[in-house]
Amino acid sequence: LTDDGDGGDGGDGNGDGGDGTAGDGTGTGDGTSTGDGGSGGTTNIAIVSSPAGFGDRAFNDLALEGLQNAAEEYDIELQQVEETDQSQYGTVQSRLAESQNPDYDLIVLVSYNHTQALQTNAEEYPDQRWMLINAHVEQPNVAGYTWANHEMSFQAGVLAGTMTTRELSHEGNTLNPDNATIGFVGGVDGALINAFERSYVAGAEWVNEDVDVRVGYIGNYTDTQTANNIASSQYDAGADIVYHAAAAAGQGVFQAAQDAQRFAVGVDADQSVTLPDYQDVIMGSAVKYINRGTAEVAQAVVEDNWESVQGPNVLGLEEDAVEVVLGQAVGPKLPDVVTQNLEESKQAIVGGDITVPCTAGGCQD
Amino acid sequence: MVRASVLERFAIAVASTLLALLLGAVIVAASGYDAVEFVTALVYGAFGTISNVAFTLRQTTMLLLTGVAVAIAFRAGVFNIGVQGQFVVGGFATVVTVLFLAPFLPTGVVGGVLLMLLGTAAAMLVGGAYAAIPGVMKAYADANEVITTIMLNFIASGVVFYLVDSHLRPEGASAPNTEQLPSYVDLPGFAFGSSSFSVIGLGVALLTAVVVAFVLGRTRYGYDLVTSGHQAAAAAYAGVDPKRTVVLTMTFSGMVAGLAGAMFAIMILGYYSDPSTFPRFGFDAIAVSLLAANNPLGVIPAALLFGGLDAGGQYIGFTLDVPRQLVDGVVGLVVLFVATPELFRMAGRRTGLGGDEE
Amino acid sequence: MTTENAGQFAVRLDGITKRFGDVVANEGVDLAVESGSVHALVGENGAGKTTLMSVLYGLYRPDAGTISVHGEERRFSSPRDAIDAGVGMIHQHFQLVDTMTVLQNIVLGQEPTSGGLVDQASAREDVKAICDTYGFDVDRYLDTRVEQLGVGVQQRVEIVKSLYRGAETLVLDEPTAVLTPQEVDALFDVMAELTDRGRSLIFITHKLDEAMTAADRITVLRDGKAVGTVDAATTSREELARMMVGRDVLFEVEQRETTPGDVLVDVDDLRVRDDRDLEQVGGVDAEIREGEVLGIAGVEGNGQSELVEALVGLRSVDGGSISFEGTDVTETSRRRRIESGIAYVPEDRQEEGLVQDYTLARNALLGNQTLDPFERGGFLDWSAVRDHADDIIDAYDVQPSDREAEAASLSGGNQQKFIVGRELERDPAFVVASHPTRGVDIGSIEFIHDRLLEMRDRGMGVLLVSSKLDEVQKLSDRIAVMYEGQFVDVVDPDDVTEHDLGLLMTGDSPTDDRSGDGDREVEL
Amino acid sequence: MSVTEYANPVRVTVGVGLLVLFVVGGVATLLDLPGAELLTVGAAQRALQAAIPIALAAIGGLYAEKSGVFNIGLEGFMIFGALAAAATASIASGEGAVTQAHLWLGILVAVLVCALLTVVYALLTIRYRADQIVAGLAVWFVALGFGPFTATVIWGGVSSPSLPNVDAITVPVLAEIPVLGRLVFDSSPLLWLTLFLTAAAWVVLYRTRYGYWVQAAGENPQALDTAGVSVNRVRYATVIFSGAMAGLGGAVLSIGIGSGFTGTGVTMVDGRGWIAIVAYLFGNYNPVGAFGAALLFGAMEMLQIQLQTIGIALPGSITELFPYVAVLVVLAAVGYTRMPAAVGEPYETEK
Ligand SMILES: Nc1ncnc2c1ncn2[C@@H]1O[C@H](COP(=O)(O)OP(=O)(O)OP(=O)(O)O)[C@@H](O)[C@H]1O
Ligand SMILES: Nc1ncnc2c1ncn2[C@@H]1O[C@H](COP(=O)(O)OP(=O)(O)OP(=O)(O)O)[C@@H](O)[C@H]1O
Ligand SMILES: [Mg+2]
Ligand SMILES: [Mg+2]
Repeated sequence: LTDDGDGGDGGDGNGDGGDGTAGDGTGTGDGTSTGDGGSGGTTNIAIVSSPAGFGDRAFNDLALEGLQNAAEEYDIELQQVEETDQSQYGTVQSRLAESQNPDYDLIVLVSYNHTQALQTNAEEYPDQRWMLINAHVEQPNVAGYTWANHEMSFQAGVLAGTMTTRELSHEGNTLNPDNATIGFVGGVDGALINAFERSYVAGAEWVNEDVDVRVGYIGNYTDTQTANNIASSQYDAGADIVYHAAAAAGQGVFQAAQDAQRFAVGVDADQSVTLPDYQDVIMGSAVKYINRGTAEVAQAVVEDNWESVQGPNVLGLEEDAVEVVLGQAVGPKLPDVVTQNLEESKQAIVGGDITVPCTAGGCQD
Repeated sequence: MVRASVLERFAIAVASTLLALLLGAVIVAASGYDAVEFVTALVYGAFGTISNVAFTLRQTTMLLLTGVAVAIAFRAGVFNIGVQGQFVVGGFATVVTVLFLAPFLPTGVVGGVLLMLLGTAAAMLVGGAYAAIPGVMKAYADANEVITTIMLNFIASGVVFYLVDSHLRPEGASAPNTEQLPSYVDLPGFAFGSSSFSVIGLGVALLTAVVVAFVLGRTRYGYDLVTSGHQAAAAAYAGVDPKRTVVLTMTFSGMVAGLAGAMFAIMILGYYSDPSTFPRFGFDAIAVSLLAANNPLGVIPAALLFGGLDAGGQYIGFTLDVPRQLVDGVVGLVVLFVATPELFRMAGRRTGLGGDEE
Repeated sequence: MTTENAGQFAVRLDGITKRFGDVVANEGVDLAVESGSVHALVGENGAGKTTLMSVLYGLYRPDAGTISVHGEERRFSSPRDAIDAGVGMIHQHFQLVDTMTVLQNIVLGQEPTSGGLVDQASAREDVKAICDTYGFDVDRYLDTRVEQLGVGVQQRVEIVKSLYRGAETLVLDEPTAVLTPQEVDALFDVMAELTDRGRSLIFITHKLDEAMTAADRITVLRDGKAVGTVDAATTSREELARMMVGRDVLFEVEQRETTPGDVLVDVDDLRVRDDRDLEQVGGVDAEIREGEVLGIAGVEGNGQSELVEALVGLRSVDGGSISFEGTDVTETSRRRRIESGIAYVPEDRQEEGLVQDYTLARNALLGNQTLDPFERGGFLDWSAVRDHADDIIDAYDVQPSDREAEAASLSGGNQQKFIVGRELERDPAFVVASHPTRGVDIGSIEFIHDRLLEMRDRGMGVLLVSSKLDEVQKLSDRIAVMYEGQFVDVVDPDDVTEHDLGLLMTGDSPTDDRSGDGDREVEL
Repeated sequence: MSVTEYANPVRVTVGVGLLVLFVVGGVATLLDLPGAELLTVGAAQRALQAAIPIALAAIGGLYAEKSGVFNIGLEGFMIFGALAAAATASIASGEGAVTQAHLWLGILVAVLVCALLTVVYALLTIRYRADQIVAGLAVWFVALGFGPFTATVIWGGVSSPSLPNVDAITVPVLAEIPVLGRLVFDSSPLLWLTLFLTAAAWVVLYRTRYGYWVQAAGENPQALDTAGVSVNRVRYATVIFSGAMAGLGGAVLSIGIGSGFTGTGVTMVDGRGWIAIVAYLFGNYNPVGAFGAALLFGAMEMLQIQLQTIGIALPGSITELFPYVAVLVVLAAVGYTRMPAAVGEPYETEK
């Protein structure tokens, strides 16, 4: 306890000077802030977006959704901060941490882009609690949450690898059983998405060693048109299933699937639900429950149970935090072998019999 | 005459900002938000607290440097739309230099200062060289610099991202970020407790503006450059080699843009990352420079104005639930009105509030 | 005027006043142009001629006064109104779109159309008909882009353009400034043809001889006021000049005999290309000695500009060499050439000689920015520059509204005097003067001529390029005639007539032997 | 300035065509690629499709610049167009499904909205003599802000829900023609519209009086003025046209061939407005040339995608730069495009 107090004072020394002059009786608030949640008052949570911004139909929206769900259950006041400029993260973080009106009980930072800035700020503001999505900073006041993108992508590969040599027909969309060609469309060609790609390839190869995977990157997460073009090119080249890891731009892939009358695999959320217009081509989605993660941390703060979430949390197949779900419309038509393969590979991964390439954070080379 | 026009520019800047804010407030109100709160938050966010001021000044520093870079080129009649790209490669050069040389130099203040100087020099070198490309292309291949510099912006961003992500990303990290610069490679905050603003940075920017103003006004090189911008044929008549001047101008402009990159890397970011997530200083700088009539000293107040808008805009983003894009739009309006001094001159004349008869 | 004979005037201006801010460009000007006549308008630079005609053409609205056409009062709010009333104008600077063809230019604004498209065939027919009627050769160039034509043709295009628009009254603003004597004669024929067919002309000129030759009546403007109208047949040069300037003017320049010294500039087989990469100077040899003026006569566009630019270092050469004071300077930069004593009074004072929105002081530095005492170690000494500007203003009788005035606010003559002053004050060894008095009024012409001769007498070499043959003849010690990029002849100014020069300039040899003396060698 | 100043449109187009062939051929040979896999009919079709929005905006932009106003705000107007089209289609359909009629209505409204917005821009640049470069950049900033903002007001997020796009039209017999059939006769009507507009723009510019006036307004406004045609009226018309065309390009992007409006980051327009400017400069202000240049970009983009699909070992972040590098290479090689002499200069008759 003494330890904690010292750290707090030291850290607050600079910040408090300013706060004191700003006034409005924050003296008491400061002292009790960390215990606020427990004492039954309103819990204030801020969420800062990744450079993709909210509305990405991917992890920004999912993370937000989790907090909104929590807010329905608990007395939570939510502040949404959209910041698409990475160089501002340091400032945004410290401005939020210093804020007294309201005094935030938790600041959720979406995506690894916040990591570097948080390394400084977690130390600078030891009384502030942080949740970092997709990375971690080793500090007592940080909860790092990473989802096993590689594991779910492996499963997506299993799905595609299983189906590419099988027959399927749904509302005029078909598969070509004569070749084993599938596709992958990524957002930015970097470590993070490379993990999706390689695990997907590994998953498909686990089913069928001869599978041919066509790969393309858009260069960003917004250009649906390019996503469409890449996917179309892959369908042209014989791919009959394309998996995307391109956030909002991924829609273009589904559109291309409809034009080519082939199939696609969605990402992050069950996209056959979130994008019902494309139900007819979405064979399945690699889903990660970011919303559950943010809700869990929000709950822990409300219930003053920080220890349960503090530290690095890698959530994978084992924790049922990621999985492949089959499409609403197409799923029922898939043969049982799909579910069998998915289950078998899941057990093998959890049991350590399969080593999925890369890590939750990305590929390290 | 000169004083009148300085006053006039100032009045126009104020008027266009006010008009844009007014329009913005109307849009805010029309979209069902509280307009008064919006404006109050904007001002408070810019100047309300010490740390808000620090943030304003930090943005000012960057806009001042990039604005001066733009001003140099525009004064010579060269449209350097590529300050953003030059700034990006400049900052990259700083980080690479510092990371590469740090193991060979002492740690602590001495090493820090040395590394910062070397890193800054590298930034200016690389920024200048990168800007020289469109300069050479304009001079020797008649390639329109507006196009080439825009293309080079895209290319700078793509290549730097590639290099950072595939060659400079530390073991075990997944973010496309380089390693953090050593902690002693940083500018001290002094009066401002901010970790990303330093009075020294602002000082460097101010000094740059003064030096550039001096070069343009008091040296032969500046006379040649400005004359080229006013009237290319007359400059050639006076013995100015137009091709060399284009290349030199772009290089000079790019060096200042590179310096901005160095400040960004050292003072603000402390590492390097995907440039597409960086602020658009290089574009905002065009408006800043224009507002200042491309006068390096005029860039100082212009940068302060835009710095304040930036800081206020960010503050609004996390205090009100007004979408952040609205603030960006309002800043765009300021730029639009700044580009249109004639609107205010006419209004001034009509209302009898002055404005010269031309 | 009674209403009965009002119709005899094609155009009448009554009490026209036009102000630009504080400047009164026209003040109560009356002008009556009889139908079927040529009416000349003369006056010094800035007298208000162009402004008056712009009012007539609907470009400017007068602050006071009325315009009537064939006795009917008209109000023009745009050139369109003037065109509709049958008034056409050919500007000092041609109003042609360089990148469009001659035909497109002629019909611009009044294109015949069929089915929404421009009816090229009928346009062509109409234009051909006009050319046939007046004997123009313009129809040969209908599909040529204007930028590829010489000034003479461009001018005829302008005239055809006006006629195409049904101009009854045609204003010609200084049409002869850029023409050869032959072209001038041709223009006068055209003008006569036009008046014979009932058109009326207003003809602006600085050249009194031309006014007396071509016009029926002459109106003189001074300081924006009409000082009088005289009959061309009964007036004299002296009378006109006095009306224009308000004092007596000397027409003769004293030509002192001088003995040229050593060779100063030696040009050997020089070849130069223009911006379009066409060879404009095709092997020129020349020598210019100290204390000598070499005049170059020629129709514009025969390579004079390129030759001059190559000499002063503004254009790289394609072959041959230039040496100055015994040193090869072919590859030397413009700046080095300035420093080594080559001065240049450029053809285009607006674009090259002055930075229009710089003050005179800043303009005084133009070309001097590497010279002591204005520059030391890269730094400029503005007080030295300002002093220098003051010296030029005083010594060369430049009359700016104030010393901080921008160059653009000076009249053409004053701009020219400032440039001449700046170039000569550098005390060069060699001066290249290109059309040094173009568009300059008589008073200033005298002054500039005197300065150039004074310099020659002090041992400087001068290369003079001018489209005014009288000027070339008066100032030169020798005249080289340039045609299609070469010196076709070098003649003695005292032994040659304007007529013969004109023939040489168009590539013909004078048939009679008055050009004499077997002075035929092209080598200098 | 050199001989290249006179490089005519034909030369530029031929040069560009040769360059594309050269690059494609070169890359294919170097990497020993099967040409058949690289150059598929599908890729050609997509290249054509990718060219549509760029070509539309480019044709508008070139009219404005031909008449003397550099509309550097094309990118911004495209964003507004993309948004307006998606918003109209989605609002018009109410709760029900978005039909083809809604889409066409959306496209029409986008054109009108952008034309209206450009009226303001034209007033500022022509009447109030705003600096054209800065005003154009400002339009971009404003669009980047208010575009996604309006989306938030309408849909509660910066992007629209997914929307259908305009159906392709198959011409019965002609569509059977081997390659051409699939490229042209089994394609989006928007491609035909673009081809038609390209041809029409060419005819108007070079064969009608309005075209002459546009050229004169940019080259020698005074000549036009003294010919009795109002320079500024011509310029208002072309600038408003450029906004309308950029709006059309944006609309095509969002609901013509795309799947709704995406407002994250630099939005779905993603630099195409800038490329449009480059395209018409490449095309030397000739509408047909501009279309050709737009096609070049489409082709370069498809080329890099095809290379990825075939699996050549270049990082995606580098191959994506192909179109930009191509611009630089072609500019350096073919070089000069001659700007109309009076671009950027406001014109006034009488003070
Ligand atoms: N657009 C203008 N704005 C302001 N003042 C002008 C303008 N045009 C002409 N002036 C003024 O009006 C006076 C008359 O000019 P104008 O052009 O009519 O002279 P000019 O007789 O045609 O001279 P020149 O022989 O040099 O062509 C000038 O002295 C000038 O000061
Ligand atoms: N906008 C202007 N403001 C002030 N004075 C002007 C303006 N435009 C022209 N003038 C003045 O009008 C006068 C005539 O100008 P103009 O361009 O017709 O002829 P110039 O320069 O005297 O001779 P030339 O055209 O024959 O070379 C000059 O004194 C010029 O400075
Ligand atoms: Mg298959
Ligand atoms: Mg005149």
